[in-house]
Amino acid sequence: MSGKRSLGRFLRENAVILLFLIITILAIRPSGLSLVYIAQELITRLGRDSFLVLALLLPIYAGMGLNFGMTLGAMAGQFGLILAINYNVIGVDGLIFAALVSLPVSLLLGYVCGAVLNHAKGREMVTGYILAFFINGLYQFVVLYLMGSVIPVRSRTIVLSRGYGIRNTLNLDSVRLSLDNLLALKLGPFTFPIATFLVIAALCLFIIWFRKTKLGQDMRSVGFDMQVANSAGVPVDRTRIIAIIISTVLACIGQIIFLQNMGNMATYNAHDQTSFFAVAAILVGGASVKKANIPNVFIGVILLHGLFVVSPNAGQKLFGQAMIGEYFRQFIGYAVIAVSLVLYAWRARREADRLREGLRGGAGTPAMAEGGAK
Amino acid sequence: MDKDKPVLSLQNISKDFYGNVVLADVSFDLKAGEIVALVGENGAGKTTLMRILFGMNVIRETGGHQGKILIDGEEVHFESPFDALDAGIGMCHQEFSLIPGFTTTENIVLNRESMRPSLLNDVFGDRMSVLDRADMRRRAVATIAKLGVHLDPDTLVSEMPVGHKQFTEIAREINREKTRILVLDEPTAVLTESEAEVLIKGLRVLAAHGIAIIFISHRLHEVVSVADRVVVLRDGVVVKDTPVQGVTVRDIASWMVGRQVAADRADEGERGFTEEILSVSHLWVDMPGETVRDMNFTVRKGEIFGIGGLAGQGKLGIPNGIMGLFPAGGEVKLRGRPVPLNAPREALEMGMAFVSEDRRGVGLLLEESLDWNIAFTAMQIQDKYLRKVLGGLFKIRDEAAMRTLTEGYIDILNIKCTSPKQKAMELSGGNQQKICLAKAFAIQPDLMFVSEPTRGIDIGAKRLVLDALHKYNRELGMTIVMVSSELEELRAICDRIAIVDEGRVTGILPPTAKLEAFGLLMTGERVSPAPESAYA
Amino acid sequence: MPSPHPSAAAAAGDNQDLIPQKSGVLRAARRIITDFGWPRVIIFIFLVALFVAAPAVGVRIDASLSDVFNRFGQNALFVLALVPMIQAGCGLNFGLSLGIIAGLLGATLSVQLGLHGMTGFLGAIVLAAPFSIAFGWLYGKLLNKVKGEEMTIAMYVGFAGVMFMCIMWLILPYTAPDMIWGYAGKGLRTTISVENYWIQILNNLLPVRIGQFFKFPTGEILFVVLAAYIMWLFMRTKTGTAMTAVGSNPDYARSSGISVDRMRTISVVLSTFLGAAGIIVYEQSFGFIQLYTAPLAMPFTAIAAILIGGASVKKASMVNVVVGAFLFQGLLTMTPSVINSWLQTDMSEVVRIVVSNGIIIYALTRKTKVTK
Amino acid sequence: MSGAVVSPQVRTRRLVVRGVLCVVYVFLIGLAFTLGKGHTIILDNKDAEDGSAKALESLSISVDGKDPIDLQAGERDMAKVRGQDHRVEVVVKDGPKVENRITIPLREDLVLLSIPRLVAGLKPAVVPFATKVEPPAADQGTSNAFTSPDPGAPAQPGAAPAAPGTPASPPAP
Repeated sequence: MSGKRSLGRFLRENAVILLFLIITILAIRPSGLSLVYIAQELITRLGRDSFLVLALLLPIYAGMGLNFGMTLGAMAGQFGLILAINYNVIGVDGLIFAALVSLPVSLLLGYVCGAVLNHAKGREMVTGYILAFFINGLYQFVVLYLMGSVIPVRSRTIVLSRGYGIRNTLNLDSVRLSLDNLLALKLGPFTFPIATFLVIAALCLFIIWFRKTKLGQDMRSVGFDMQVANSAGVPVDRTRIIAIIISTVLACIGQIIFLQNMGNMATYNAHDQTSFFAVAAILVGGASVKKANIPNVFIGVILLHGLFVVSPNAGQKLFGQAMIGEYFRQFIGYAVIAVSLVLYAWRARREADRLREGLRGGAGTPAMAEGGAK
Repeated sequence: MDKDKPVLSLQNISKDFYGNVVLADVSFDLKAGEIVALVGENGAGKTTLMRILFGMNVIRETGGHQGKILIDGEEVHFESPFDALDAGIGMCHQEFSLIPGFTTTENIVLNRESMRPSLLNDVFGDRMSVLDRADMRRRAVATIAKLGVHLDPDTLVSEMPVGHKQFTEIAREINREKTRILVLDEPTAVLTESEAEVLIKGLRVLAAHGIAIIFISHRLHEVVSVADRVVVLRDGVVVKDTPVQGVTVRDIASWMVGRQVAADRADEGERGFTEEILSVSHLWVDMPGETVRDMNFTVRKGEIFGIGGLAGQGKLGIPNGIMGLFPAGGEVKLRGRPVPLNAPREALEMGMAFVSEDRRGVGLLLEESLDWNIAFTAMQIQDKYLRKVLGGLFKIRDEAAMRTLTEGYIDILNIKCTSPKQKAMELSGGNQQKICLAKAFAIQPDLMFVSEPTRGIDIGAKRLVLDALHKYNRELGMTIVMVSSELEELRAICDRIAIVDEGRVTGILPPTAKLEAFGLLMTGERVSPAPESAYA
Repeated sequence: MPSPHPSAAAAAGDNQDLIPQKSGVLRAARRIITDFGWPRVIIFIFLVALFVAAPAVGVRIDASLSDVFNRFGQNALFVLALVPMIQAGCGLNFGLSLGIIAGLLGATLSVQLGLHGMTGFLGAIVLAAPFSIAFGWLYGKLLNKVKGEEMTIAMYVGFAGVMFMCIMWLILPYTAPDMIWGYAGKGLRTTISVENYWIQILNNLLPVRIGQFFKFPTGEILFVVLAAYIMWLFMRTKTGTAMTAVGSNPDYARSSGISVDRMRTISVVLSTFLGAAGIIVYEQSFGFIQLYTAPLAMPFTAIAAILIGGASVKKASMVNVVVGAFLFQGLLTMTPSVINSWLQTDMSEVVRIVVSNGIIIYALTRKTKVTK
Repeated sequence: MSGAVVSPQVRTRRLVVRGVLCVVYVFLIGLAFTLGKGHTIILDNKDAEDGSAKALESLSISVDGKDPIDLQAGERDMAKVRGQDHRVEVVVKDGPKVENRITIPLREDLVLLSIPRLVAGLKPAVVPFATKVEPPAADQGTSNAFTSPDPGAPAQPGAAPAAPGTPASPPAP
C-alpha cells in the first residue's frame, strides 16, 4: 500500500522528467540518429549550456524566481566577445579577455536589474523578462549605431558595409572551441571538453561553498521570507541585488562559453533565447520557481537537449517536415515553462490552504466532522 | 547587580493618535528576574505601549509619545526596533517571525550565525564568511537548555508543532547575549495546555537567570501562576499595579473591565421579543485567528444581539462564517429556513447583511467612488440602480439613482466627504465606517451583522455609528447582531450579550449584568458550574 | 521596515485625512501632469515635436496622419482587448496571442470557405468566436488557479499556444490553393494574402480622401468606435460593474455575493474574443494573414500602448485605450520616417524597443497593490 | 545593519587587498590582451623594397616550430600567430639554416616579414603591412543552434534585427 503510494508520488513529482525521457526515447528511432552521435551531442551541449543554466540558481535561492534578466549578462558577454574579435585577441586568451572586459558591464547591468526587480517584488519574473527586452534596445543602440561611429572599431571586417554598426553575424573563428579544445579528451568515439567541464565544476564548487557562507544563508532566509529576514536585520534589498548581480555575471561568462562552442554569433539575436533555454532546462530538470539544485541543472540540460537533438530529424521522418520538429521543440520549451509555473503557483495556493487548515485547531470536534461530511 | 534597582522603568508614558488618547501617564518598573504580567482588554493600550518601548516607526510617524523610558536608570531613545534589541530587549510577537525552511538552530541564531572568516572576506566583506554550523548548533542547544524545554535543533520549523515554534521564537530572543528584558505578547495563545505549562516553567527558569519578563496574556490563570506582579491597563491608564500574591483571577477580571461609567444607556427596561429570527447550532468556522468551534445561540426578531469576547476567541468568525466568507459548517436558520453556508450570495439574498470588521480589506472598494461602494451590493443582489439602454438590450448603471441614494446616506449618517464621487480611500476611518453601514442599509436587510463597528475610529464617530445602529433598529425594526471587542459599547446598545471564548459561547448575559461576570466569561472562567469542559 | 503589526499602520492611517487641502493653479497643473504621468507627457511632447519637425526633413504631414489613423484603427482593438482583464484584476494580458490565434483560425477558415467581401470579414469573426470563447474559457480557468502569478504564466501560455499552432498550421488539412504552400501541396504559407477576399474591406468603407495623400479609414475607425462603445456600455452593466469591483477588491466583491472566479473568467473570454476580432481587423487593413510565429510579439505592442495611454496594471479606461493606441502608433509611424530622414539611419527600431519596453517596466515597478 | 565592526587594521588591510586586486585585474586584461593578441605575418620572399636584400631562390620557413613552408623567390605566404615574440627558422636551399627571433609590435594586426632581410641579418626585418580594407565577405548564413527557427524576424543583412516584443512593423498600406 505504502509502496504503491510512494511510487505514485515518485511518478507525480518526476512527471516532467519521465515524460521527456519517454518522448526522447520514442523519437530516437524515427530520427535515424545513432546513439553515439546523440551521446556526443549531449556531451558537447553539457559543456556549452550548463554554465548558463547554473547562473539561474542564486536568484532562485533568494526567492526571486527564474531570472529572466540573465539575458543582460549574455549581452554583456557578447559585447566582450565583440571587443575580443575587434582587437583580434585569440584563443583562450581571447575568452579571458572578453570575460574580463565584460565583467564590469555585467556588474553594472546586474545592479540595474536587481534594483528594478526590488521595485517589482512579487512580479520579478515578468519584469525581468521585459527588462531584457529593454536592455536589448540599448544593446542594439550601442552595437548597431555607436560602434564604428562613436566607439572606435579597429577591425573593419566586423563592421557593416555602411561604415558603422557591427555585422549581423560575427565569425568567432579566432576563439572558436578554444576552451573546449584546450584539454580535449578522446575516449573511444567520444570527445570530452575537459577544460570546459573543469570550469563548470569550479562553478558548482563555488555555488556549494557559497551556500555555506553568511551571504548564502542570508539569501536563503530572504528567499523564504523577506519580512522575517528584514526584521532579523538581514539587508533584504541588498541581498537580492547581490543575487542578481552574481547571476548576471555568471550569465555573461556562460554566454562566452556558449558562443566559443558555437563558433559564430548572431550579433543581435544570440541572446534572445538565452534565458528561455536556460529556464526551460532547469525546469525540465525538476526545479521549481522556489527550489533548485545543481543536479536539476545537469538533468535538465541532458533531457531538454536530448529532445532537441532528436526532434528535428524525427519531425522530418514522421511528418516529412523538419520544421515540425523545430516548432515542436520550441513548443516543448515554452510549455514546460508554462506548466512548471502553473504547477508551482497552484501548489503554493494549495499549500496556503493547507496551512490555514492547520490553524483550524481543535480538530475532531463533532461539529467539524459533521461539517466535513456535508 | 543591585537586585532591587529596576532594569527597565517606564515613566509617564502618554500617547495619542490624532487626539485619540490611547495611553495616559503610564508608569511601571521592571526588576531583573521579575515577571510582570501586563493585562487589559483589547484596545487598553498594551500593544501601543510595547510599540513605544520598541521605538517602532508607527509611533514616530504618528507624532511620537510623551514620557521617558529608562534602562538601568538611564534614559534611552530608540529609533528603531534594532536599537531596542541592541539595548537588550527581546520581543516575541503573536505572529511567528520564523523562517519556515530553516531548522531550529538556524532560526535561533538567525542573522547572528557563528562564522569563520574566509579568504574572500577581504575582497567582498564579512558576509563571505563561512558559517560554523557546529558552533551554531552548540549555541542553539545551550539556549534551548537554558529555556528548559525539549526542542530538536535540527527540525525544520515548517514541520514543527505550533508550540515548538513558540519555543524557538523565545529561544531566539534569549540567544542574544545582551537580552535582559523579554517581552512576550500572548505567548500561550496558540499553545495547548500542557505546552503552556512547559512554557511557564521555562519562563520561571529564565527569570531565575536574571532575565526580566513582561508577559502579556489574556489567560488570567496563567498570569496568576507565573507572574510576580500584575499591571492592569484599562483605557490607557494603569488601574492596578500589584504583586500577584493573594490576587485571584476574579480580581484581575474585574479590574480589567470594571468601568465606573455604567454605560450611558438610555434605560428602556427589558424589551420583550418573542419571535425567533436566527438560530445557530453547532456552527464551526475556519477563520484564521478567529476559529469558531461549536457555536450555539438564537437571535430574536427586533433585538440588538451583542457578541463579545477577547480577540482570537472566535467571535469574529461567527458573522464571517454565516455570511459565507470563510469555510463553515453546522446549522444556521433564518426565519426557520436553513441558510446555505459558504455562499455569500445566498446569505445576502435571504435578507442578511454584513458590515465587516476588516473595513479596508473587505468592507470597501478603496479605489472607487462612494456611490459605487454604497450601491454595489444592492445592485448585484437586488438589481437596483440599473436602467435600460439601447431599447433594453443592455441594462447599465443608473448613475443618477446611485447618486441620489448616496446623497441620502451622506445626509442621514452625516458622512463628511466632498461628493458622492470621492474615492473611499480619501475618507477618514469613521466616515469609511459609515459608508460600510450605508452599504448594508442599502440592501434593507432583515438581519444585519455588524462586526467591530467602532474599531479604529475616534470617539465622536463611535457615538454616531452606534446612534445610527440604534436608530435603524428602533425605527425600522432591523435586527442587529453586533460583534465587538468593546464591552462597553455592547452594553450601551445591546439587548443581550453573548460572550465567546475558545470558539464557544460561554454565557449570555443581559447588558445590566455585573462587569465582573463579563470579565470572567471572557477569560474562560465559567461563572456557572463549567458547562462541558473547555478543553475537550 | 514593515511593522510586524500591519493593523497598527492601518489604524494610524485611518485618522488621516488623505487629501491635502491645497489649491493653486500651479499645483493643479502639476497634479494634472502627475495624474497623466511623466512618461506620457514626454512621449506626447516627443510626438508633437516629430510632427513639427516632419516638414523640415521632407516628410509629408498629411501622409503621416493618414498612416497614423490607419494604424490606430488596425491596432486599437488589441489595446481594447486588454481592458477587461486589467479591470478584473488579472493584470496585463500577456497571453493575448491566444485570442490572436483564434482570430487566425477564423480568418483562415473564412478564406478556406471562400467567403468574400464583408461576408468574408464578418464570417471570419463569427468563425473565430467559438475558438476564442473556448480558448478564453480554458485560459481563464487556468489563470484562476494561479492568482498573483498571472502575467508570467499568461506570457508562457501564449508562447506555447503560438508554437503549438505553428505545428497545427503545418498539418491542418487546409486546401485553399491561395493559402497552402504550392510546392508541398499542404501546410499553410507564412503570409497569406487576403487580396482576393476581404482586403481593406473596412478601410474602404466610406473613406474620406483629402488630397492625394490623406485617406481617413472611416469604416475601420467606426468599427473600433463601435467596439469601444459596446465595451464602455458593458463596463457599466451589472456584470461590468461587478468585474471592476473584483479587480478593485476581490474580497469586497466576494462579500457582496460575486463569484470572483466567474467574473475573471468572463473578462478573459472577452479579452480573448476581442483579440481574435482585433487580428481580423488588422489583417483586412494590412492585407495579409501572418501565421506561425507572427503572433508571439503582438501582445507586447498592445500592452505598451495601453500603458502609454495611462493605464496601470490595475486600472484602464476607454480614454487610456484611445490615447494610448494613438500615441504609440503615432510614435511607431513618425519615428521611422522623421528620425530616419533626419539622421539618415534607421533608429526607429531601437526607439520602439526602448519606449515600449521602458513603459511596461515603468508600469510594473510602480507601487501598486499586488493582485491577490 | 549587519553591524560589522571592522577594526582599523582590518579596514586598511582590506583597502590594500582590494586596491591590489583592482591593479591585478587591469594587469590581467593587459596580459590576456598581449598574450592573446593575434597577428598575421606575411612571409615575404621578394627583394626588399629598399633593395637591401635580394630574394632567395628557394627556402623553407617555419614559425614557432610549425610545419615548414616552402617559398620560391618572389613568393609570399602567411602565418597566423599569437603573441609578440616568435622564433623563426629558415632553411635556405643549399644555404645556411638561420634561426632568429622576431618581435611583432602589439598594435599591428598584419606585419610583413622580409625573409631576405632576416637571413641577411638586417634590422628591421618585420615591418607593418599597410593594406586596403578587404571587402567584407558576405554574411554567412549561420544559425544559432538555439534559435533556429528564429521566432523573431530573420535577421536581414544591414537592417536592424527585430527582437521579440517588437514585431516587424507592417508596411503602411
